[in-house]
Amino acid sequence: MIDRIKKLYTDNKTIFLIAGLAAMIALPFLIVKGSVMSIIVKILFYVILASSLNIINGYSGQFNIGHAGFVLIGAYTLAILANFGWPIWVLYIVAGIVTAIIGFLVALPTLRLRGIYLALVTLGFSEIMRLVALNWTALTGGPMGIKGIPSPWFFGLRSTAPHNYYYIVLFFVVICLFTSYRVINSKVGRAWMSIREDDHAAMSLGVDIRKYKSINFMFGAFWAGVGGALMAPFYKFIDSSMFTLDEGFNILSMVIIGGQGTLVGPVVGSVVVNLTTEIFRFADEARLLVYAVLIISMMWLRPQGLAGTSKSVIANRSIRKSKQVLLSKLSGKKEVK
Amino acid sequence: MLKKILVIVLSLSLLIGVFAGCQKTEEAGVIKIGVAAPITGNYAEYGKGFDVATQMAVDKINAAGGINGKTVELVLMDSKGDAKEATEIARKFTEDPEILAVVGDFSSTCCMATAPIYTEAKMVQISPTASHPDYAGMSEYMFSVMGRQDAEGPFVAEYLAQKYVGAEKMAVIYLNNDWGVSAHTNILKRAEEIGLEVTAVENFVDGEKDFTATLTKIRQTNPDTLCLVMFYNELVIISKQIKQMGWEDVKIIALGPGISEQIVQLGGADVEGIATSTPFMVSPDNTVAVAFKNEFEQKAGFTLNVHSACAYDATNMLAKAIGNLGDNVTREAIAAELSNMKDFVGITGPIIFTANGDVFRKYLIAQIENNKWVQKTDYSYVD
Amino acid sequence: MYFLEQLINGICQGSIYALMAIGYAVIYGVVGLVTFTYGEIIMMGSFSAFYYFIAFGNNLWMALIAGFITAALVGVVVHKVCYQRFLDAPRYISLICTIGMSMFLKNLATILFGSEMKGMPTFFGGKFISIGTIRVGYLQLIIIAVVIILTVLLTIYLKKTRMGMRLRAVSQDKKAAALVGINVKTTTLIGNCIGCGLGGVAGILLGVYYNSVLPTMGGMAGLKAFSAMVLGGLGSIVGSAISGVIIGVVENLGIALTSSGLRDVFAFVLLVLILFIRPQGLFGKKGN
Amino acid sequence: MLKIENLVVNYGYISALRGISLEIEENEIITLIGGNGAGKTTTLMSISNLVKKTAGEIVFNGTDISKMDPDKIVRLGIAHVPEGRNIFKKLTVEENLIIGTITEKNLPRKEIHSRCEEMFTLFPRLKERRKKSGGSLSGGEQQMLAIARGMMLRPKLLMLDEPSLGLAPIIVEEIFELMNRVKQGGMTILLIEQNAMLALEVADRGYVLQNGEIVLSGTGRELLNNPEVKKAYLGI
Amino acid sequence: MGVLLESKNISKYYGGIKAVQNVDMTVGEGEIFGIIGPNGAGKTSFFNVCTGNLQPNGGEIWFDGQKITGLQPAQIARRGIARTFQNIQLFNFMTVLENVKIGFHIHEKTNIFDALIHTKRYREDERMTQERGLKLLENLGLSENADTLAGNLAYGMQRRVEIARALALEPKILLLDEPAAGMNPIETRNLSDFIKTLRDKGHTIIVIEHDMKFVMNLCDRIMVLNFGRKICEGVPEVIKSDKEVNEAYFGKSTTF
Repeated sequence: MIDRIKKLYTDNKTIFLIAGLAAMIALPFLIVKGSVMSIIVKILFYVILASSLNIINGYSGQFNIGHAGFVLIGAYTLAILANFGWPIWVLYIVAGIVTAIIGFLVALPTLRLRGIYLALVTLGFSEIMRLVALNWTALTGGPMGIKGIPSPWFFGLRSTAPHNYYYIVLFFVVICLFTSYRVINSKVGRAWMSIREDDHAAMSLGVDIRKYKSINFMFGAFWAGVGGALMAPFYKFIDSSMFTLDEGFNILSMVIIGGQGTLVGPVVGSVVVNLTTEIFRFADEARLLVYAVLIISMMWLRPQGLAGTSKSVIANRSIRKSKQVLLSKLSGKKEVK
Repeated sequence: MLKKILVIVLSLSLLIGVFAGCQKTEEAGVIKIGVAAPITGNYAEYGKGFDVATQMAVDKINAAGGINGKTVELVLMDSKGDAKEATEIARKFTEDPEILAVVGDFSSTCCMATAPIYTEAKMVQISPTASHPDYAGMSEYMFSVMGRQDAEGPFVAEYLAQKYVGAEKMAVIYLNNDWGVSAHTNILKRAEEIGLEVTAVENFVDGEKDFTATLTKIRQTNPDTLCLVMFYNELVIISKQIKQMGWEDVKIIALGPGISEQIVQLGGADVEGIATSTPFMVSPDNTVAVAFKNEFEQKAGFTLNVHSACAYDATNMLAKAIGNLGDNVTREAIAAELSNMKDFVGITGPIIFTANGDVFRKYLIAQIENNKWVQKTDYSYVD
Repeated sequence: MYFLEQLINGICQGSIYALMAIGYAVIYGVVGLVTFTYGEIIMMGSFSAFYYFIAFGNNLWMALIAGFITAALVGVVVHKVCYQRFLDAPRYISLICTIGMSMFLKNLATILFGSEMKGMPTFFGGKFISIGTIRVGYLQLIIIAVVIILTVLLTIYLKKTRMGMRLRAVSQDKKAAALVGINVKTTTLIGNCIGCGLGGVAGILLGVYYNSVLPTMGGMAGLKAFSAMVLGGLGSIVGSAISGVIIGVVENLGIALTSSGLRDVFAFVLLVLILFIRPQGLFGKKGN
Repeated sequence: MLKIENLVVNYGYISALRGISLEIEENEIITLIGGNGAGKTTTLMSISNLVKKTAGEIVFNGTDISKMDPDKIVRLGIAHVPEGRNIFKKLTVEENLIIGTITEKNLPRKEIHSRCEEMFTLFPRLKERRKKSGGSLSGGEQQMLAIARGMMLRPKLLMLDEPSLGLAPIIVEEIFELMNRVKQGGMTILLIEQNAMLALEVADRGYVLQNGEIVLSGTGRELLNNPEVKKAYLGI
Repeated sequence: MGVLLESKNISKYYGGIKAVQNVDMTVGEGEIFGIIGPNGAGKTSFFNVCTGNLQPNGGEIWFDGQKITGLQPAQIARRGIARTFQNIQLFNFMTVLENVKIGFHIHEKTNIFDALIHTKRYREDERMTQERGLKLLENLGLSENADTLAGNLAYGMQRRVEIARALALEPKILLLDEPAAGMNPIETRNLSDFIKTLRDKGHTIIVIEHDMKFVMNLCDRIMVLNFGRKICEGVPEVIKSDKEVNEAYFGKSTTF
């Protein structure tokens, strides 16, 4: 069924996109309740965060499990500078740039690493960031957090009401997806994907792996930073407990449940995950149990994610196997990897 | 086939969830109060306490005929200790016109993130435990029952440490969260004023278990008193590790855990002699408090702590304010009524809000003697 | 003297990390997948001992065995849910499964056992040995001894027994193992159970040493075990044990030099630095 | 003894075997020859059930083994010596040999030891390095070790995948002589070889594979003298 | 005929295995140079050393008058050495056209900002890769498969895509690792012809192969490796009659 929906979508892409955007713009007029709107705004935050993680994990095949660290940097950058009186609109971008620079610094050591080692470094980075935010009281307020983060003004409206802030986030969501789309359909995006598919082949074609991995990390970090920066004025208060490893795992689950390596995947993932946790609120204590079961059953039923290419994993597996056979056939001579 | 069934079951359960979420009970003559608490997540223990304590308060009120003939109903929502979820809950509460006020949340993080939303809706949020110094002052609708640390901190430094145990050189270990930071800052401030030497100040992140390095380090500075600003669990672990180190000549005082029974239960002989400040004491002659304590422990399955007692008081206070207003109950009016209430005495003692919305509390000193908390001073000790 | 004292503190704490890391190393070595459920296995082991003490009295040694068995049984469930199906699939799938499983176990424990901290009985009456002003508790010595004994036993088991040989074979080359007639499925299951059982034992010692059992106790413990295992060179048992001790020592010396709130910062900075300098871990061989 | 019928194997969209059938009699040496990618290795992997079969049946001594677990197949007495260097690199040479007998549960230590000694007489080079780790051996030694490991089981059917790979001619000759001796001991051998001349010389019968199909079959002599084989396969 | 690629005394070891030992080789401009040898002779290892995928334990590689040992594979590729892989390393989840477009990577000047705002440079690059990519596919008879996922193609087709991808680099020298493996005789003959046309267009080509017939018909000069050592080098006729080669390749007892 999902595949049929996908086909319908690809066949009428433009219509769907325009209709979808129109619906998104009209949404606040249809929904009266601020609480529902607030959940929608949260979903949009996660669309940005999951998409940015997808850029790193899904398109260049690196494995970042400490995404919360980047989100933290974005949120704190905005919160700190906003208290110095910088305009919020500018800060959204500044926060993104600062995070991208940190992303570059993280990418530096990780360029040499793969797989599990890379994952561990990002995990360590995320925890270091959280602990620094907790301990560097002079800058971050330490455990007191930063409160009273000002909200941007927007056509004369105080924008942190969910109905208004929605448009700001939606704007960035559209920009995020649009820029991701453009980059992915260019030399840069192709280079990322070539690294994901087979880095040795990519190297032999002159793709500078280090350069493109760094760009990839920076691009992903940029949007994670923007996402974090968007959250700060909406919640008006941030402290380090909002950016734990679990938060990073949460974003990761969204990407994978939605489908890695597709633009729609993270969008679907964040919608599904956030709605599920919301819907199962009545389950009280067992709420997270339900969420856990959802994650595991997704991996059993549709490991490629809801929006992932059908059979891709299975195909991937058999292609990998055939490669293994060939590799083992040649393993006497060939030890490139 | 299995796959299909699973898909169907999953989507059905999703659907049921949607409808269950939409269901609403419309009953006349009901007063609704929201409760936001971390039922899951790392603070689930305290959220559970909130749940039981608030429900006990409401059951009692309803058994006594409700508020002006109307029964009270609680709407409990799980914030997971997550500011994002807390704001969503706040929006849900403020949008439901039947909900008059909210008891919650546990952590200052959640309370402070939700404060603007409640303020906008002119709705009272009365937090049993939030002790961030800025929280209650955020608006006239924010109240905290726990009491601000700028009262307890100085009390601990001046009366508990200097006067009661006779400390001359003190070291401080505090839990690195908003509460711990403000509590220990106030201790340090007063200690400097009264000339109590502080030899070392160390902190730790929530969940820490191994304090040997910290203690070894502090011991180097030769304090005669160790002031522990933390909750019961770390307090017990630290006292055990102190004994294990063979560090006998140090007096331990505590701020934060109050007279938690858990300390005695878990600590055994190792916590003997620990002195603490507490706003209240369940003394055997206070029958109301004793009955409450027994009932709570029976319902919750764990011993009463200060946080749950505060949640109980917060609920009762709210109910009293609503009762006082009679038929003119509005959200806005509740805030004014609470600020003006001067005669409330709860389990945790008399509660009178300051202009800020905090409580100025008076403190007692209790000490563990023969595996029991014993009240050592009364409220007049300060004078 | 002070330095020495802190060093001993570090070794004591590090020995618990070491024990946790050994279990993780066995799991990673044999199954070949990263797990984030390990912390919850540790927690389960700890709880099993807590209830064992209530039901059958305070016998630490029997509790260790009971904890091993319980944790191994939980390991079977984890294996069936998170690994078995995904041995050939891309790694991230089982990783996400273990994240889900961790969430599941943690919340299940909260519902079943309650979220408040529980205490453990005291063993060896708090006796200690004094070396100058330094005191080393019997319990600490026992923990260090248990770590050493288990490391040795495990090494012997892997080196000398047929099952051990199977485990080593599977951890090196699953295909070749199948070719010599080893049932890879069963062997990975057994390996996972042994690793989880060791995790359970570590959990009990952790609970007894710090006198506390909590549903959330697994989180940081699992991370430290994971870190020590990677530092030790992915699946190397002795390497993991040594790395565990190193992490403990670095943390404690770090606290001695700066502030105690920065403990985990030291652990993770050490990790990132070492991986930067030696991408294959402290004791890993290049090209693995 | 072993019968393969209409075996089809696809790797994703690539078909590796397009329906091959062959038969092996007791105490024969059978060889499969063919170029790279012709499907020789895949055939062996299918017998050991290490690849997923799309269709086809494999019967060994009357038992259908096409869906059996790989370890059970080994237990039936089919030893597979993979090509390349599929030995356990971190185990010592001796351990590598011992692990070859792992399916025989109650084999006495003495018996294992004597079989090891037997292998060391066959491959004296391994004896010198018995305590060394498998990874430290040279390519040829690793190949010998893999063969020895397969023979430790005393299998009914020994499948050798390119045993001459990377070996010096003298050792290759030794191995082929060895095969004859083993055959006289009652073992059946299925041999995959690129060195077609050599393989066909020792083989009783042979099959020529091309692009996943059997294009020719016959006795070793016949194939050796078949001009088609020479032309198509040997490229002369 | 100038020397294009030269290896001096190259050695490569893996642990105890000496994969390549002291190999010298010179390849002139415009040649088709063959490297043959039995399985495990060290051909691919030698190849990987030439392209920077492996670092040698000893010796130097010179290309176009410059030393290239120690350079990264990407840098070597940029200097004009393109290669294919023995086991076909295509980007399986990308379409054939995308595969070839990545081949044009070093000729594209787009950076991330060009991609974001679709500058002239981006549009030109996209047009260039699209046009030239399609043309290249047409040349290799792959036009129909432009939008197929590379992983879904048949074996022979995948080989061709890989060669197309390597050609997109417009390399000075093309290294083909067993290009004919898995091809049927007709495909092989076509491939052989195709490689010759490439040579006629001025490409220098090195081919690894153990299909003797293929190599003998195709190559101008041949080097034979066995046990990592060079045992013979020369024109096909020399190779054919060399005794050591025959022994290495067909076993001691056989002759042609």
